[in-house]
Amino acid sequence: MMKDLLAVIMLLGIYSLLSSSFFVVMDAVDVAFTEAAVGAGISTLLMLVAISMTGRSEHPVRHKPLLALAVVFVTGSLLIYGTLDMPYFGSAHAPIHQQVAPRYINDSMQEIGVPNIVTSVLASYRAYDTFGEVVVIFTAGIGVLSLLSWVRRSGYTKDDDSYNQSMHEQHLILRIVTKMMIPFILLFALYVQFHGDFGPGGGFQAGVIFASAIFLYTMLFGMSTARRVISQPFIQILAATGVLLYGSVGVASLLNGKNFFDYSALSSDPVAGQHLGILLIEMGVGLTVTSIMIIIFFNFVSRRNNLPRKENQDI
Amino acid sequence: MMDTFLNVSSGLFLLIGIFLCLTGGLGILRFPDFYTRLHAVGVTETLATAMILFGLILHNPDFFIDIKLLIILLMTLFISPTASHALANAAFHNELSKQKDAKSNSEITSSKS
Amino acid sequence: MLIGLYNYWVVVVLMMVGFYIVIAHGNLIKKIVGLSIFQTSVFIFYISMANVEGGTAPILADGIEQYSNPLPHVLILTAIVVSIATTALALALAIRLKEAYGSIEEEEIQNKDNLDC
Amino acid sequence: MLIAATLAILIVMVMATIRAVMGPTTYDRVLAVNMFGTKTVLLISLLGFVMGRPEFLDIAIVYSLINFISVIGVLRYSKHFTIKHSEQPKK
Repeated sequence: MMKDLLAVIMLLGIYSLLSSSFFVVMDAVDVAFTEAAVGAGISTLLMLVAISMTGRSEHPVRHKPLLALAVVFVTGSLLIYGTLDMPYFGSAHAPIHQQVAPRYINDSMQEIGVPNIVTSVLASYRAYDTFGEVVVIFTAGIGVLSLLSWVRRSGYTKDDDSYNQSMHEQHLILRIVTKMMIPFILLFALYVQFHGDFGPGGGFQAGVIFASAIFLYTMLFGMSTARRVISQPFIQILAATGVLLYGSVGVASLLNGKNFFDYSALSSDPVAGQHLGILLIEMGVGLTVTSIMIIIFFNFVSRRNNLPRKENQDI
Repeated sequence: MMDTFLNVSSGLFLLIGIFLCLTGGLGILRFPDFYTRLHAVGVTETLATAMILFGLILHNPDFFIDIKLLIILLMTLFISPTASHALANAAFHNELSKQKDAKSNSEITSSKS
Repeated sequence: MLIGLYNYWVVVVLMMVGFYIVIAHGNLIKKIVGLSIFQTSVFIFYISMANVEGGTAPILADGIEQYSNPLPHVLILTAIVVSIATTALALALAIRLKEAYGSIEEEEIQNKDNLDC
Repeated sequence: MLIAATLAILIVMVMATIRAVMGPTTYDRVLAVNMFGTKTVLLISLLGFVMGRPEFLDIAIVYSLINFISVIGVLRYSKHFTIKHSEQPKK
């Protein structure tokens, strides 16, 4: 059993990379894209920051885990018993492929005009669901904000300066390479955002990639520098703007006499309206995801920096 | 004629890449301490990636896919040595070798002399 | 021909590993790791159901007849991003608990609570 | 040849995983994770060609970026970690 949580988290990173390779093999390229950026990148980073505050070793389990094993065994056997009636793996006649999926595959090109079916389902057919997911992310961001909210330090301290200096000497190569990489990462995020109609990509993935570029900057140039680039009020407004943009597209189509999130109301030509609607909605998703991820990360790191120095060393 | 040449050379590059990959894998598994493992991985990894990607570029006639492969290649050339450097730097600054692995350290020095 | 169901069994094993970590370990970070393994097993479940033999990625292109089912992909894509948001919330709670109780072990937190009462 | 390369990369990934599980130090694990990430990039590129739809190389680009970011993250946030010398390999 592993007691070192740092090792556990690194193995979780490997697990996540492996699962996203699996998604590629299963043809779910969009999902693999998201899992690669989220699971291996941001999730690992957040857990690392968290264990640097909560300590990296786990206390040994004292009681015997027999009861837990029994529960797990019984539940597992019941679940396996339940799978006996399931359709076989890869079967084209499974019920899941009979309902709405053929319509999405056959008609989405005429109705939406976007080659990537995942994007058209995400942003048009099931836009209401996606709106819910975006609001969930927004709410989680608010939750983190209220739990770990930013404790303002009195301006720029000398401590930061000396720290920055030592970072600069130690990590010169890293900093230069990072400086070269960051514009490229941001550009790539924009490509993912706007190419999402034609290939794997879209607002969720682009938001996460954009945010991870900011994370990289924060890690190498320090929190106070990053805060001067992106201030807390600005990023909070950005997060709200994303959700509002998404919602207002729905309201606009409602005002034009169609259903909520029926974008064909946005333009005289229904397909052009769909294109415009998908573009706006992906923008909204991208803005929200980017800013919520940045808010979460900044609050975690600020919390960590504000710990008393001694405690910081002990961990 | 041109096709067979491209296929053969792409296969050759892939073969070199496979060999380097396996060497690196063996190195990370069998070498005695962190710095030797880093050496094994850091040296082979960049070249193996470059070889396999180059083999794929030769294998594929489509221009846009070649551009994407070139971008991956370029990024690997930047990122992989930098990551190795950062790792070695961090390990060195935390004085990994001095206190840890006293046994394997003495083995290295004895094998050097 | 039960062998055609192996994808579900892999999912069940992964899910039970995550479940075991959640109920048997006292450390909150470990519990969050367990939850995340559990979540990933659900993702794998959905994605493996979406697979069609001989199908390719659901991005329309010329000359391709059979596509995989795009609907589970959409559900899981959003679920992954939501899962990171909820994980972050859970980690934030763990951090606050550490600050309040000085520990993130379940037993120690309970002992401290009992002492206070 | 493509299949052979894919298999070789899978073998190397198994090797890296063994090292990541064995440890003994944090740095070994980071190294193994980094290697695993680079091999995943190669695996995705090769899989695209094996499966006949090589348009999806964007995923490989994301992998290489994220790999770099997570290595930097581990080093950055384990900086204050004292290296535990009790973490010797089990013999």
